[in-house]
Amino acid sequence: MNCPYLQNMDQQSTLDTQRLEVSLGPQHPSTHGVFQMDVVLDGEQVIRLKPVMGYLHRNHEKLMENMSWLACMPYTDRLDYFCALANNFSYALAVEKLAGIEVPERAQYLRVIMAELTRLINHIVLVGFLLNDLGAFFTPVLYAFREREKLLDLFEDVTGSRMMCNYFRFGGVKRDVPPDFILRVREIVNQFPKFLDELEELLTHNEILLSRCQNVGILPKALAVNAGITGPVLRASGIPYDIRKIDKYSIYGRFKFRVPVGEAGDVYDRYYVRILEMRESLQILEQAINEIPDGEVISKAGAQAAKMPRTLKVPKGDAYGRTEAPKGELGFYLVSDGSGKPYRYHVRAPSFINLTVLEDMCIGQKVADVIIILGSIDIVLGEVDR
Amino acid sequence: MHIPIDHILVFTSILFLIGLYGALSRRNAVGILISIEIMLNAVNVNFIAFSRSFASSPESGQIFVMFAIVLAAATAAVGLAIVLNIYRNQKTIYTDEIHLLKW
Amino acid sequence: MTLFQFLATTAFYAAMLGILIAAALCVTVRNLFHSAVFLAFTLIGIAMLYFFLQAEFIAAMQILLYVGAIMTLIVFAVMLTSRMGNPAVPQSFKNKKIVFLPLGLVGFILISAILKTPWETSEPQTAVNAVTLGKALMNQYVFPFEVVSLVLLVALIGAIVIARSE
Amino acid sequence: MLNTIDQIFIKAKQIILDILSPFLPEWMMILISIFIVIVTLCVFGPVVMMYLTLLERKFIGRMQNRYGPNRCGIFGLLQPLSDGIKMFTKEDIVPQKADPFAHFLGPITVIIPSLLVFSVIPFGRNMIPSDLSIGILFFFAVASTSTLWIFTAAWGSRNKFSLLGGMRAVAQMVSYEIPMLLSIVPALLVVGSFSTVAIVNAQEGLQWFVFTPWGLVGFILFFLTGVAEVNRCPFDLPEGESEIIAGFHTEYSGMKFALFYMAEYMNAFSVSALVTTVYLGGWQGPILPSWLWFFAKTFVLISIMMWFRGTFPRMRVDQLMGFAWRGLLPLAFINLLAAALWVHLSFPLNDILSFCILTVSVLMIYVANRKVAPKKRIYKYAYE
Amino acid sequence: MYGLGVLKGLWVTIKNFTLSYFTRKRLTTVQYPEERITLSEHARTFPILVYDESPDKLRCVACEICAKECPPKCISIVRAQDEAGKPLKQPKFFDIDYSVCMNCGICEEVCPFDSIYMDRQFELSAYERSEEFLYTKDRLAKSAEYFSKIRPETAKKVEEKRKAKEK
Repeated sequence: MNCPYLQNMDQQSTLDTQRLEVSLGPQHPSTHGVFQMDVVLDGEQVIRLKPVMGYLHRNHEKLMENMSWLACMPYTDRLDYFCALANNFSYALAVEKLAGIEVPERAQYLRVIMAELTRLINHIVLVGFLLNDLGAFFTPVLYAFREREKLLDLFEDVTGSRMMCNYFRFGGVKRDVPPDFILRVREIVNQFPKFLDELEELLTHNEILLSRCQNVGILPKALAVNAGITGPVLRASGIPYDIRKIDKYSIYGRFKFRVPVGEAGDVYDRYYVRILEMRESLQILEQAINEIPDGEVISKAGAQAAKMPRTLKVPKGDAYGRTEAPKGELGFYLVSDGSGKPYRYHVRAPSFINLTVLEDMCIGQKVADVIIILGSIDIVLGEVDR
Repeated sequence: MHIPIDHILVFTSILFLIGLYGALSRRNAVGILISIEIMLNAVNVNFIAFSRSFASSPESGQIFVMFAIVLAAATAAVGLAIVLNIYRNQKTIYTDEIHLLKW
Repeated sequence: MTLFQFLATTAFYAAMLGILIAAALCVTVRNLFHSAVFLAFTLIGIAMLYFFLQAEFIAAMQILLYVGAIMTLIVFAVMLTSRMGNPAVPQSFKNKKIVFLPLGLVGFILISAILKTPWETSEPQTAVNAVTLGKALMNQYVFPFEVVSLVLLVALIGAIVIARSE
Repeated sequence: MLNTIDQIFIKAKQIILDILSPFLPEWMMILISIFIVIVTLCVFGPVVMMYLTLLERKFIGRMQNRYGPNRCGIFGLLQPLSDGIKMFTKEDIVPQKADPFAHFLGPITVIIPSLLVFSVIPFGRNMIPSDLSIGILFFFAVASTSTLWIFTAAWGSRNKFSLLGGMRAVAQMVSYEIPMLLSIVPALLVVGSFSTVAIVNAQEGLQWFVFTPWGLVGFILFFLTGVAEVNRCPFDLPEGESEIIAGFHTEYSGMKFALFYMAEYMNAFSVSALVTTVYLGGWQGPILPSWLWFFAKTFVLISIMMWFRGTFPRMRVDQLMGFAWRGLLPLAFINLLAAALWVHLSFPLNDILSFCILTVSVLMIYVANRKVAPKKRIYKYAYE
Repeated sequence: MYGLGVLKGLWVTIKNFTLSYFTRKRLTTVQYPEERITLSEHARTFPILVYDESPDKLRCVACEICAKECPPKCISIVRAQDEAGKPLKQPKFFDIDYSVCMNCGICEEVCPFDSIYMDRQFELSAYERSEEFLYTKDRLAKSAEYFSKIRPETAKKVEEKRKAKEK
């Protein structure tokens, strides 16, 4: 395995065991997609680790420069393919900020409900795959998938497709929800805590999990802030930074919910903070279902822009819309020269930025820990490579 | 199952000689240790063969073999530890290249 | 000479032949790891011999201690001291022919002495099972038993101290 | 009537011998009787393995709220057959860099101990392939060689992941062999002989060793170390899929991989068979035929192993070693002491004394490992 | 106590095992080819063209709005002409490359003449990629009855709108 980057390594001085240069990936069973890590091992200890990315680069940002504003929307589903609606949300916010389109009340509530349901899906799937990296033979993943199916069926009825939803439009959402939507969301919200309790009973106090995850891959507070980490990884290191509370974008200001914060910043904290976040999302969903008003689902200008996308006039200028996506702060920086096509379209992908600290967390850990540290950061290659 | 004793003795002496040949002709220290193990085993077979047909108390041969096995384990452990230490400092375990008394 | 005895003796001689071949290979083969594996085969062959000589406990001891423990030690030593995938360096001295001279001499003397002496073999007594061995160990050989455990302890500590990396 | 069912296999063998005896010379008959036993074992081993894989996939499937394989055959009963055919037809690739001799040797030598070990297990009343006077010791001697063969397989395939897997396998097996041997010694102490038949006879009626205090601790110890020795779930580090792909059998495909796969399941079967023989009274049981009792108990133990596989994450290398050296080994020594006391004292006193010795020692070990044991955490909330 | 978490984990899996024999909630497999999940009203896969009476009289008037608006540009339309070369109000060729289409549903939204809608047929495997997935006009055409069968509400709304427009 000749890893070019590691070639200039000095020959090892004392022999304890030979220095192994192992490249984990790109087709490695547990790197969540095509992601390669060149790891220098001394026995089981990791001395140096270099992530190699770009295998899934699809030229997303350049592609958007000759698409109309509406045509970009279905492509945002493909960024973080686990939570399509969260990507739609921040892209819609950015364009609305740029074009100054208002969103009616009912659409705001529908957007919040959809975003929080996506957060549930993302967190349970992450917990499942983290346990799968630890070695639990697919049991937590399949429990998570059992719950996820219910949510995906709901998405299929509302948006038309299970994962590639393409449901948000500038000024609201594409179409109103089926009549029994509120009933089904209420049923999911009531039944989800029971599932979470069962999952916690299986995992949280499991001694093997405790000993494998505690004090592993510690991310100190200072490093987390300097590296620009956002999302549950940052909150697990002890910094209560949640864009829903800071920006209070859309109508998050009306809901009362708490933000869980860890203190050690290791893999166990990142795992448990996400479980607590799921419980908070359920609170938001509870309040959102009770208060959702009736009324139109998309504003007059929005509907007209959706029907005839050519007529959408986006004035010259730039805007940065950001939301608290399940993986962190997902931001869209859009520059418009008034020509109906974005002049510049940049995505601030949380997984990509959270990945920069992977080496600092992995130095000194064992090979088995590198895999679960990577799993705990929760990266999706669609968003990392764009 | 009557096996004349001298057949076994001839066999063990040949085995001993093979071990001796390995010990003398090998350059690699671990190779020498392997050949010494063969020689030790040849001796053990002798013990068992004799104890079966001569000894007044038949189990004395077997006890000797047990002690021999245990001591072989001890020598192997210490021998390999020394070889490892030599390899760490000298980067070689070829006996003809290890000629510095102090490094 | 019932068939059973005929089968047993042929098996015995076959085992002896097999051991000699494995030992010869173990000593001559260039790759050190192969010689370690052939050593394992010789040890298992010798354990089979012990079974034929009705020393079952010793045979089990041989497999358990030699192949289970000492071979693992040797294989680890082989792995630690040879770079993975290094070219096979000639394992033996250039002028290894010279070794055959003393070997032939010693061999000739030894084997001729064995064949000449008249071994009056008495009939083998009852088979020795683990119980008599245990009693002998605890009554007659209790002192060497304790001393051997001490020797093992010293060897263990010595090996750890020498092989410990600073 | 019950006795005939109990001895049905022996009678069947006798019938076959009687049919053949007029035609063949006398010395041939001995060979035939040995040959029948060997053939049944060599057929019984792989068949058990095939249906253990199916049982495991269905059992774990149901644990994960899904059906197990149910497409080939009625309830998926032909699934092992199709797996076997797939294994046969898959091309068996030898990596170019691999050392052909060791790579070829790996699977053969791994399968031999797992088959040899069956010869010592008493499947039913006088249904033991070969009653060696050193039964248990033979089992451990052969099982301990598998460490070496796993390492040859790992070293032979010249690939970094399998080397890591090989090193882990050797380290794990060496450090779990000692508690395993020590957890058996109390039973041998009480019975006084190595032969498995003697051990089973000593557990007459319902006096299984597991009901004695030292027996319970010995059973748990032996079962845990058995699971570790066989590289099955919480200890399946050598082929930790998520980290080092498939550990020591990464570079094997086709029939060679099938041999590794078969060896793993046969080892699991033989270890649980030995646990039933030593601690759960082998084939001792009230009314049912002896071999049925034996298979029922072994089946329960194997399903516990599969239950572990469906639930637990994997332990890391150093935790695995710590668990063995700090947890199981001291307990094994103390268990030996308690069993010795139990043997020498009379009935009421020995149970009480050994019971309190063991509970005190378990608590002491637990306290000694407190600082290592992970602690539970409480989490604060911002924006109350 | 140290070992409690491990035992609780075992309890959860064995509970799931036993319950899977009783409640459907704990056994969620749908045996695909035999049992099928009924797709909902708005489920969308690939676009189709709707016609009223006969397949060659499509509702589509070849205005090419959907071709312009389609993000991956997988629709290609050629307008029909009568002998004198005057462009007619229906397409001569209307191809959708199903292997490029990412079933986003934008063409359905922007079509002013309710002629292109999203079908729900997803078992479309074929042996050969280039020709087989390039759906021509006649393969795309589907009758209005088929459309109202798969999407009853939208078909009803479209009918009312068309009647209102005719009056």
